Amino acid sequence: MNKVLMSGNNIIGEAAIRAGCRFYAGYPITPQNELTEYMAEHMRNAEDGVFIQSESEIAAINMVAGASAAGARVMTSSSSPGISLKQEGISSMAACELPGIIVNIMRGGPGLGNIRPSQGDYFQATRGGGHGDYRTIVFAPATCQELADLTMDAFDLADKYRTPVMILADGMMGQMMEPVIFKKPKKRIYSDDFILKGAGNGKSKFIRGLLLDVIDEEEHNWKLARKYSVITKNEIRREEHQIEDAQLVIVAYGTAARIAKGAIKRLRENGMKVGLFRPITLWPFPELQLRALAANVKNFLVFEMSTGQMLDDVRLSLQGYAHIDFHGRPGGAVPTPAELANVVARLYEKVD
Amino acid sequence: MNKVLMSGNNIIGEAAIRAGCRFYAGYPITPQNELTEYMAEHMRNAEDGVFIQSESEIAAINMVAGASAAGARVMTSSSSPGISLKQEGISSMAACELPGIIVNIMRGGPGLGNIRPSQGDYFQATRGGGHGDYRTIVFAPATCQELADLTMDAFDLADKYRTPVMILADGMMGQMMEPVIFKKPKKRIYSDDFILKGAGNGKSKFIRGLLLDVIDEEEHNWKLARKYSVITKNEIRREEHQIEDAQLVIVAYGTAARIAKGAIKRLRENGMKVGLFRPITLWPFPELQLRALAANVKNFLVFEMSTGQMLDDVRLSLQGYAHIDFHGRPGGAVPTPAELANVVARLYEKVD
Amino acid sequence: MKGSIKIDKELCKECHLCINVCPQGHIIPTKEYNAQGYHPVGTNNEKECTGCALCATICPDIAIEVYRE
Amino acid sequence: MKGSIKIDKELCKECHLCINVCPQGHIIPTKEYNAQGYHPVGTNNEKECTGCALCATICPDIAIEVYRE
Amino acid sequence: MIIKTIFSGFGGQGVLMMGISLAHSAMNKGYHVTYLPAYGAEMRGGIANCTVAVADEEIASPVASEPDYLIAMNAPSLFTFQNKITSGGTIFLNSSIVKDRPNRPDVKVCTVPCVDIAQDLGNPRVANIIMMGVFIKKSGIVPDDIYLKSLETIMGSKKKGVAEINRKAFAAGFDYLKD
Amino acid sequence: MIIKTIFSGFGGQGVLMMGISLAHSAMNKGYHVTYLPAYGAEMRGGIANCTVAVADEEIASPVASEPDYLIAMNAPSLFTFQNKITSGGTIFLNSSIVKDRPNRPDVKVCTVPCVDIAQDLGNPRVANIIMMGVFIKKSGIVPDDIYLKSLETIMGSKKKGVAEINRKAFAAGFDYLKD
Amino acid sequence: MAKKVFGRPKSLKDKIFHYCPGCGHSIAHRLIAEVIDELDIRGITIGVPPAGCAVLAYNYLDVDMIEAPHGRGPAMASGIKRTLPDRIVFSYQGDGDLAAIGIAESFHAANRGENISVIFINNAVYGMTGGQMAPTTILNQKTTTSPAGRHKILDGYPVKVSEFFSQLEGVTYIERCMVNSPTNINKTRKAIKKSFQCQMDGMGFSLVEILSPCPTNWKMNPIDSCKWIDEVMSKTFPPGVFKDNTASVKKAAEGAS
Amino acid sequence: MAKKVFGRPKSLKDKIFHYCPGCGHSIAHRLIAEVIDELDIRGITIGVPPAGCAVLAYNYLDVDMIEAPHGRGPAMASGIKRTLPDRIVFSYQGDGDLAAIGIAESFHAANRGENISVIFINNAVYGMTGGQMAPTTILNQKTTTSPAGRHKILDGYPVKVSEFFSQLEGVTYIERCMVNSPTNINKTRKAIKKSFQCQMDGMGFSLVEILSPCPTNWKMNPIDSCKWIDEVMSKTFPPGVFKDNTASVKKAAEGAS
Ligand SMILES: Cc1ncc(C[n+]2csc(CCOP(=O)(O)OP(=O)(O)O)c2C)c(N)n1
Ligand SMILES: Cc1ncc(C[n+]2csc(CCOP(=O)(O)OP(=O)(O)O)c2C)c(N)n1
Ligand code: SF4
Ligand code: SF4
Ligand code: SF4
Ligand code: SF4
Ligand code: SF4
Ligand code: SF4
Ligand SMILES: [Mg+2]
Ligand SMILES: [Mg+2]
Repeated sequence: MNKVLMSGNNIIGEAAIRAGCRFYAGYPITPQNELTEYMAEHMRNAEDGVFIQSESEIAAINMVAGASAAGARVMTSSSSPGISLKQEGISSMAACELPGIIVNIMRGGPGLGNIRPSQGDYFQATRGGGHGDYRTIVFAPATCQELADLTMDAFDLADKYRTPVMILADGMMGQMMEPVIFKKPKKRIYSDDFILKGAGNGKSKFIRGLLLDVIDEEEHNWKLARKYSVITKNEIRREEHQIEDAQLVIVAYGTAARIAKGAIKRLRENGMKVGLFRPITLWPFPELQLRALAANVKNFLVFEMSTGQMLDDVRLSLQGYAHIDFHGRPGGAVPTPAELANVVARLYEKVD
Repeated sequence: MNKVLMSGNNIIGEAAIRAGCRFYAGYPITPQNELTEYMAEHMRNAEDGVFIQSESEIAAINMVAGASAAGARVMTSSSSPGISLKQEGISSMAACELPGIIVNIMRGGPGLGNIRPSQGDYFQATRGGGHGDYRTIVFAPATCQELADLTMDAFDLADKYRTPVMILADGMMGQMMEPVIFKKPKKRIYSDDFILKGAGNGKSKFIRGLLLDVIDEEEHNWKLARKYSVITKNEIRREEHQIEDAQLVIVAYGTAARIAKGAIKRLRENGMKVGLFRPITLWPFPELQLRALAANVKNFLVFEMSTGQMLDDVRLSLQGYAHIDFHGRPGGAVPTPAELANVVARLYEKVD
Repeated sequence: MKGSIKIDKELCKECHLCINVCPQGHIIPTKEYNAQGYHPVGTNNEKECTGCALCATICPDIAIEVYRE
Repeated sequence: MKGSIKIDKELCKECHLCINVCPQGHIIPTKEYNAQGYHPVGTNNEKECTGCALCATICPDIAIEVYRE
Repeated sequence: MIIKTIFSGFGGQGVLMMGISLAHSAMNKGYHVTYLPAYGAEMRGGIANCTVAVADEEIASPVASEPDYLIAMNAPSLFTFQNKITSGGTIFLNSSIVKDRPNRPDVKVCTVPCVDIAQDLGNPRVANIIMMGVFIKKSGIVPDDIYLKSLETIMGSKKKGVAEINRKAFAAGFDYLKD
Repeated sequence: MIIKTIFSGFGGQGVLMMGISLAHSAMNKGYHVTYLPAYGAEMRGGIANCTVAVADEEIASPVASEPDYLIAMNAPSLFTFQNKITSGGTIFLNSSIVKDRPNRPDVKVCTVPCVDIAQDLGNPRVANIIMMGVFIKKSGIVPDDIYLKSLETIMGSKKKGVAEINRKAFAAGFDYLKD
Repeated sequence: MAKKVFGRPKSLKDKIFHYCPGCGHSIAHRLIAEVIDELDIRGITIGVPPAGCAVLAYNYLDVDMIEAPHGRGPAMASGIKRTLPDRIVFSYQGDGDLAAIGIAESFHAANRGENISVIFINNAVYGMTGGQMAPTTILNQKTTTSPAGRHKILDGYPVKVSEFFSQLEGVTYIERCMVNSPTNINKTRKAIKKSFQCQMDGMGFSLVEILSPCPTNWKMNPIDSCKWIDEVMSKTFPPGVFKDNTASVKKAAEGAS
Repeated sequence: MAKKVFGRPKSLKDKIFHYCPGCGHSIAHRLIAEVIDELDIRGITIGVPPAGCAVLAYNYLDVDMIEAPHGRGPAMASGIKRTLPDRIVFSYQGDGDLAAIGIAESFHAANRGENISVIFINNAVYGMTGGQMAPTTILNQKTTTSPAGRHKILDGYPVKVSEFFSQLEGVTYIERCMVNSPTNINKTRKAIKKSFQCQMDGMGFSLVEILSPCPTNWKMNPIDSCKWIDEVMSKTFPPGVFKDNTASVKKAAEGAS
């Protein structure tokens, strides 16, 4: 297949369509508009493809839930404030066990904030910003190629576990262009018992999140919890980069991880043994994998484009076994590799 | 002042009005309807009191934001799904530094769930279910008296720090009646520089969360972060109950903490030295206070009416210094003290 | 026309809408309880049923079946 | 009526709406740049301004002040 | 001392009001109290119930692991709660409606045909107050005068005359048990 | 080898397209590339810019700490970015518009009156392509034929004739520097 | 032998309704089931019940159903219908659901002319949550959140959904009916049938508004509730056909691709 | 000496608009400032700008302002106005803001008859986010999300806010104007003034819809944009007064408490 130069937003759209996504509903918001626009142009050309520019983010998530229940592969996308509005809907999809992809191309926040790349929605994405005990799988791609690959994988996992899956990236990932090769999508595998297509001559079915009986609702909660354990066991992904001899490991995801790679290059050129641990699934978080590193590495630096959110997960993972520093650049600030290298170099001196 | 027997929902309403709340907007949802209804009846009787039954939870939070900007003490209330819908608005109020009280009388979730008492919204409340780096102070009362007291305090803190404050309780707290004495509210102290009343002959002002300039937005994020540090330093509240000689400490908040107290009574009657650590502010979480306990106590049981959310904060606090068990009853199940006592007794045996 | 009705007493919720619409006065209250805790309605055999089905049409709980000869 | 206009070249965004509405043809394009990167409009002193203020009324950027004698 | 009581019945039988009136009078007697309704407003039908705890010290939990008393105003209430009652506890049964009897030998049963008594009084709606008369006497948690005052306070905003009817109903219950 | 270039100018000057065309041609030459626009769509006005990285190995970060080249199509771009350029780097200046010159002695400057050249060609809109001609020649990142092919691919969907004009503009730029 | 002339429709499950005595939801459910039977579309129908007293509609209607978050039924129904254009999709909604929290979704589904049916139960209160003021609460009506009666200045006016939505170009058919008497109930059945038929013919968005008694929250007995609809409620919400483009849309549809 | 007959209104700050050349927002801002000057209400006015190209309106209008989340201006304005009933409160909104994401808040603020003014900029696209289809995009109009033109079946119909909102009882005054010529601009100024005056007189909700050029996203030059409003856009959205109850409401208000 050919290498093409595309922006992150367009790549998500193209990968989704190739993966068999046939229903997209969304509402414009910067910096993810190109994705909505890509779908507007290409979805209606795809066989049976449906594109709806919904009246709001809330309508979008519920349209997508409906289409998912009717058996389509579905996606919606937005950016931070719009994702906040989808929280009830995401919670509801999780409760009803409806597969679907939610893309969050994060911008600076809170509130209207700005439209620069940011990572301030980590908590919302990984803890379930909606109400109740649920989780969504969260992918955090760091390159355009990964954006393409993970988008396709997201559909497979959503079907496999009947759960909403979030792709969490930021304005930089959305806008940036890189060459990309679209892999061949897997055949869709899913059990369609839950799908509503009309009862035909058979028994009618229903899908619901309301379980007025406490025993039912509690059991449903535990059922979801068991599912989340299985996901945690099977689906963790992470990248380890130059950690073999590392004295200090940077923990970063997405755009921040790229900047970190740039910084590491500089640092290594100056003889500093620095590595990178990059969670690719933010939930489930690669907790054990990170803790394993602490056997050899005693110093970690969490670098986030926020005031510190993944930091909690790193602290939970390391459980006091290693020293953790934090460097944050919230509000849309994207530091250069050089800047980060300076920060790390200062810490590295203390390490030695 | 007289002792009166009132339900939790009504107590919040009465305490708010006494504390000078003059603007309430809300949308019905069980199990907090009595609060909305109390406000409908009593707010319009209060001088200058405004009650609006808004068209939705989203409208409510934004009405409240507007009234807050105009200088009123404001409150809105809802339950889990409705609180999810308010997330964009809460994030926006935090960004604009607008004081205001948000009451969440939690029910079973995710999705429509049921209307039983539950504690599944801990993450949403404490991590900011909305987008971006912000926090809200979160009070978790466990008795009706505390509901009255904390509601009044919530208004004071909201003004003091110009921040939304959440009162997080559950259907049981909302429905339950206990005798209560309303304390005398403090005089409202706040700087009104930010309040919009029309510019008069002076300079016009504006309130906004949009800071297109990255440097401004980043600085705004750090400014908020500094404010949150100050709150963390000054405003942590917790109760320690029979921990002096405790071999095992239950960590629980709100309704769960009450059940825990009942269990502890039974356990102590059987000679088991069990205590309770009850966070009253869930954010800021009494991290250091809890860690301090680990000097003497090596076994903790986190008990939540969820599949385990505060558990993260307890793990973050204890940092591996003590063993942590978890007992959860999600989905609206409210265990009896006896049941919990059994669970604890089994663990206690292992402790010895 | 001659008709008859069959009341499912377990379904009835004592709303009395049927009594109100029956032109014949064929339906009457009773003092029994059903499992739901309601007093289901019964028939008054002194008044004849025409099978007009007005009662069944308005019965919210589909407690009435109507037969015609 | 005799009038005159004062164009604030730094405010002008080269939309040419003023040119379009001026009944006198008093306003014309220029080749200069302003700090915003636009070519602000100028006046053509061969055509007389009546001070009708149509240009100022439509100017989105309030770049025109109008004077009358 | 801590006493926990569950009141349970159909939606329209006024069981929540029974619980509130007990809680209120116990408060006025100076006790610590909690009143906890089981809540079903988003669900039509079904049974209503509430738990009242009365104690001379702070009440840890408003939830009753093993209530001392059960007032069962209908059959489903009996089935639902009879196994929760503490050994040696008492079940008050609305015997006008409930034909079944508890299957536990270790609890006392007090049957009160309160609907019939109410009908005799000409007001079937006060069956619950009659039951309260029996309960207040038998349980001895609060004196009858304090209870009646609370009842009046609670019903206060409603029409006059009602107080009189309630007093009579209460008395009928209070006097029902001669022992 | 890794080369980072910033293209910057007013919204309408086509600077993003300059970056994309470089990235595309470098990709076709077999390099690793990233193209990163600075984004301002929710904000009218202001300057547009983008960063292109070209390397013969995986590119860690698409953000340029110290770019090797700056193409400044207007004055604000020069002011904003001149201090970021790596020592020994080159600034390409649209000297038709920008009268100022960089205040750093350690960077090379290449002034190109690309708007004037474009006007001479009868098409002021191709100033950016002319500048690319100069840049491609001077930087040597990709051969001119590969670049021109990419340019055609990118402009592909647009009207015919445009290709011809672009080729001419590119040639004019490519030939502008005789050295 | 006696012939059964009235019985339980096939498309209703054999369950006791959880609704209060005299509740209009029960009647509306039965009518929908009857229409589904008549049109023989049980096997291809997908329903979307709301948050509201009818949240458990899937316990009764024997067709595929998916519960929507409060107010979002029309969005969900749009998603389903676009995915399965040959299924019959309806959204069932209360007045709070449709006209308060969900007004955006209903408005825009109607405006898009989604080929779905909306069954709209107007009972002038929020039934499920205990009788609060609804957008359709009439002026001066007392509810738990308008204890002194709905005040036009403070609380605004009753929202006339049928009148209002008829203005939208995307809408094909709208009728307001009542379920307070056998005659009106039969009219309502016809309207529901027409709405489903409209959809089956690909003619676009239709809505049937049903004035429906809520004796519990109106604090009236069921018989008085039926009277109140006649004597009071229907003065604010007059029954009738507010829009019927089925004839002209059919033509247009035949012309289009 | 020459007398200045046209200059910058006092209630505008001395800042360069960030709007594109020929953008109607700039004109609308100036008109609001002129009206505020004329009515001498700068000191008691509070404005609520939207998410949209006008998000930075507080940089220009020299009155107290608070930014609303996208679409929620009328809710926020309601909160402000109820708290400070003697201030003049207006919400400024684009078509996406008012009629898409914010339709519920606008609808219900109007229905409640909130005593506020809504200035509604209809430019038939989402300007700020780069020209996507808006609720008011006209049929067959090409936008970035309707690349083949708005399709009535797939995308629904242009929403006629003025026509529609006029149906609401809570609404006192609605007019649709245009800012594409000096004459129309002067009419628009009058309408805005009337709306503010309506509020000052306590007469309730009013809305001024302004057809406003967005040359950037229409991909036309400013002059053609003005023409397009005349020749195309105003055919779907005819200007005019859609409701004017100021006379009768005044009377009623005098009668009420
Ligand atoms: C987001 C959200 N807000 C509020 C509720 C609570 N709620 C459930 S149904 C309902 C309104 C019911 O009224 P209506 O739609 O008129 O239906 P009815 O019960 O009267 O048939 C409300 C407010 C909810 N479930 N979800
Ligand atoms: C919750 C949310 N969703 C989406 C956006 C992105 N957004 C900002 S303005 C806007 C629409 C702008 O269109 P319009 O309201 O017509 O205003 P215009 O720019 O055309 O004046 C959108 C979708 C946002 N800021 N917040
Ligand atoms: S109408 Fe039906 S439910 Fe009502 S009383 Fe008659 S049989 Fe019973
Ligand atoms: S069928 Fe007609 S006559 Fe017979 S009981 Fe029913 S209403 Fe009366
Ligand atoms: S004032 Fe009138 S005549 Fe003078 S320049 Fe302006 S439009 Fe032309
Ligand atoms: S109308 Fe104003 S901005 Fe436009 S060209 Fe004329 S002076 Fe310049
Ligand atoms: S509350 Fe009203 S709408 Fe709900 S079931 Fe009862 S009568 Fe019906
Ligand atoms: S995009 Fe359109 S609406 Fe926005 S500033 Fe530019 S011309 Fe005005
Ligand atoms: Mg209703
Ligand atoms: Mg617009």
